[in-house]
Amino acid sequence: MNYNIKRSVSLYSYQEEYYLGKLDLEGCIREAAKAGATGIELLAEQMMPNFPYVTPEFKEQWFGWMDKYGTEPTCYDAFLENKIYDNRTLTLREQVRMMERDIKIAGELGFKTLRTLCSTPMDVIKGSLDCAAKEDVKICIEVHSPFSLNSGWADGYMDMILGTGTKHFGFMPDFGIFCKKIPDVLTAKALRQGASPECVKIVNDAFANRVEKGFTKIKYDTNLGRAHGEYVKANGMPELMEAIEKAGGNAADMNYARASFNYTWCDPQDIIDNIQYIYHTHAKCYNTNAEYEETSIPLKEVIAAYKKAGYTGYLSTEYEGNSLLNDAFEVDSIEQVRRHQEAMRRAIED
Amino acid sequence: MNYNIKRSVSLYSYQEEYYLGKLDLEGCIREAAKAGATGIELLAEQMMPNFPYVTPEFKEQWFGWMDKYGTEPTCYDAFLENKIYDNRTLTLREQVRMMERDIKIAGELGFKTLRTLCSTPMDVIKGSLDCAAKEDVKICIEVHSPFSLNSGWADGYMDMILGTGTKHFGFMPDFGIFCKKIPDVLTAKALRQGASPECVKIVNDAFANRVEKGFTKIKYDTNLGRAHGEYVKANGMPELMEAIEKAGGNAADMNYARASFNYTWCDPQDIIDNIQYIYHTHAKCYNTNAEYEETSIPLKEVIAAYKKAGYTGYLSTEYEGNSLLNDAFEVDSIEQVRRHQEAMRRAIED
Amino acid sequence: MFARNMFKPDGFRNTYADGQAVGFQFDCKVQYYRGITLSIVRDIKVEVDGVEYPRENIRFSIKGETFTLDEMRTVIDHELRWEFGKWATVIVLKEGGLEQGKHHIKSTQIIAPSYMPHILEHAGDYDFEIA
Amino acid sequence: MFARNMFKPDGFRNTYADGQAVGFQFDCKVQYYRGITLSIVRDIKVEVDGVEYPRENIRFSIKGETFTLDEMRTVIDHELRWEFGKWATVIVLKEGGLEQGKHHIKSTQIIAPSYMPHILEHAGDYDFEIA
Ligand SMILES: [Mn+2]
Ligand SMILES: [Mn+2]
Repeated sequence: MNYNIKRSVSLYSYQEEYYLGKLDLEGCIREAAKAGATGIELLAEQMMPNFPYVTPEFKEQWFGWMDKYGTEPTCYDAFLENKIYDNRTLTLREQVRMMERDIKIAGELGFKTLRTLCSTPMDVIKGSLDCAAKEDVKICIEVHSPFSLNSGWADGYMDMILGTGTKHFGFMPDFGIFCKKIPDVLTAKALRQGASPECVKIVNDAFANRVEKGFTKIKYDTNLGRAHGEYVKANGMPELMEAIEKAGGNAADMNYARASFNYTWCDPQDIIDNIQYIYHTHAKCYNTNAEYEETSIPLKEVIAAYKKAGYTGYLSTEYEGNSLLNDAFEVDSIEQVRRHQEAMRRAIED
Repeated sequence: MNYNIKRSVSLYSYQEEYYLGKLDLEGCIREAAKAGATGIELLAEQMMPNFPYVTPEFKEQWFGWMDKYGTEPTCYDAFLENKIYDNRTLTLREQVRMMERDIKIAGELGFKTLRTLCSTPMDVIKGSLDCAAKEDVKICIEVHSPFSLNSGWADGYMDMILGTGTKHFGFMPDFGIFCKKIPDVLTAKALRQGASPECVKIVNDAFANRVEKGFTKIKYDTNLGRAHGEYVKANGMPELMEAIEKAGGNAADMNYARASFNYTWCDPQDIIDNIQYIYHTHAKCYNTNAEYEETSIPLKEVIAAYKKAGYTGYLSTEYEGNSLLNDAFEVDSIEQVRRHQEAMRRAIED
Repeated sequence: MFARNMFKPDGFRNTYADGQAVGFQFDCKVQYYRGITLSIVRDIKVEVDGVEYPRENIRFSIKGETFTLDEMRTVIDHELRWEFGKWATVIVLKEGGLEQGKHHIKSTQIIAPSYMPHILEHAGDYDFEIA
Repeated sequence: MFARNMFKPDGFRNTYADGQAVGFQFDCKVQYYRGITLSIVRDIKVEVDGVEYPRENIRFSIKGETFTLDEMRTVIDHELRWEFGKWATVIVLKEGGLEQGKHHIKSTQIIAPSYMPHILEHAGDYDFEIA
């Protein structure tokens, strides 16, 4: 059976090759297209020359590349630099102006969605909705681990959507919320840095236990630090740290234990429940093996929920394994993206 | 005989009434026209709403007023806020961008000249010449007392004009360089503040002596503080301060003595010598009496030089007496401007 | 500059938050001959009945935004210029506010236009009453 | 982030002014996954052969402009972004520069993206030679 789920690549995936000068922007687009994607997601602050100005030359190049490689723009990843000065947070109107700047760039380059971070104040989102409507760009808050749908946190946004009736704000899950295992490349890195197999086992078992009994979800709180503190506590971080200490864990063990709380397992049913408000998806991946399996995220199970929900948006590969390898190895993002796109293709078309 | 010297009013002249809410921008333009001026000079940072943005509404109003009152824009007075942050001076490109911003506003509002301050770095002027040419706005450095034409300071700019061949940079004298006497309103204020008639006489005599034997001119030096320090020393400030001290002068006496160095007498021949590069003029005034005489500046003598030189630009009334009165009296800028315009008319048409 | 007219006669009052007087406030105009970018305000000093309040207690409020003097150092937003002849509000944090009755204020604006060799200090005095 | 590739191999040299070695310099890339506005750089630390240089001696040079770390706090100019994957030059003032021969550097970039709960610290090491 065929589903109208489309595949995109976030060029974030190629950051290692871009940083090293092995791929330029066109090269990234070309590789994404070669991997089978028809959508391109961009971090303008990462790869767009002259950011935040879209020069006529760049615009022409951009749409030229879209034509040449048979792709279309999907999501524009924004960063709201609202503490750009060290002595204050920008005022609401300064923040809204910055948000609108990004929405306009997104609109000008043909993006249909704009990723905003969970640190974006609600009033900034509300203040930008008119601009988003005018540019026909949907602002999507990234549901990034440890945040989740069907949570007190998500309710805060759902209230706003229902209260304003906006069609230009919604969610974009990041597959980091569907980790059934800690990425094996993270474990390998921890061991390289001196973590002990004993402590690693304690951390992995605790993670499996959280997956088994379900994570306690994060609350909506404008104080994100506080929300996060309560979240890790409720999910057993203090007990785990204590266990590591008892086992004589070193700094690498501690780091690994702490890092394990960056990964979450949510019920894919969350996607089905919220599908009406999901306009884009970061198909985060850390390591896809030669058998086309993402080693921490059960792609088939997650994508089955998207299929069941009738999702017609993009799943956008966001490869983030490079920083878990590049202390010791060469990174091959091109191959990782290729494998992940193939894995998604199989899961969608299966 | 008739001369093609035109009369303008800088709306700076009405600052007291504007500050107090007695005149709005249209009121200032109306009063200038009533005083007989056909040119309007503006400090956008003083009276233009939404500075530095020219809204379509404002632009329409602006040209509407010009039509209604039979006036045309003459000079845009710019301020280069190149130390807008307290931790650094703006970079050259930031400064050029700010200068170009002002040149574009000037161009959009129909001004033919732009006043820049003597603190503007030469490289910023040079970097803005293309923009000035494009907007057909002549950047004019204000020759403000104690600076003067035919001086080491002016030579610095003349070298640039000749070196670049630019037609979009020149000078605009401010009549504060043609003070034969210290403004009587300054003297009166000093006395109000407790200066003694004896010390006032010492200061006035010293000034008359400087006028008599001629001022030592200021040098070109990118360090303006140093140039100014050398200038006041060469013109006898240390000796004057010593004399005041000997005479038992108080703080008000000292202030009056120091302030006397803000006024200069230059030979009006300077205008004739440099007329090719003079595109606008601040007809500074402090007090014009009921007999239409500016009490410190010999208007007829100065304007005679402009006539002899064949000047075809504007003489723009810049009334600055308000701050010498408003500690104790109501200010009537409208009447002061009216008198000064009439005094200039007589001097021109005489 | 315009010391005789820098204060708004009916702008003096105590400042309330959640029904509590947390300070007092007044409206004033910039003591310069043009509007300014807030970042060039170096200091605003307030002395009432001979008592000078510390810099940390001063808040500056304009067009709906309120800043500490330290925060103002980087406020270059064109929408928040202190326009020539327009009122801005200075709030002074002081538990309980000022007592009812007559008071005398002296406030000094310290401003640094880029092209001035010296920083500008302009003070003004005023007698006011807290109702 | 990219510690193994943060230094430009042939960027190490002494810095000369008027024929005098006034310090040394190296080129490095931003240790983050996107380009940044200079104002969010909180610190750049440099340690050579175990000697750490004071913050006041550090200069950051990009696209023809050179700043102290304190000046950088307000540099939000879009033309001066430290773009992802592009070199910037760090200059360390040190009379006479470094001696000819082999040296070891450790440099730490301290950067504060607005949305991060913690300030980011990323260090990298490198062996280099002054010719
Ligand atoms: Mn993501
Ligand atoms: Mn003038």
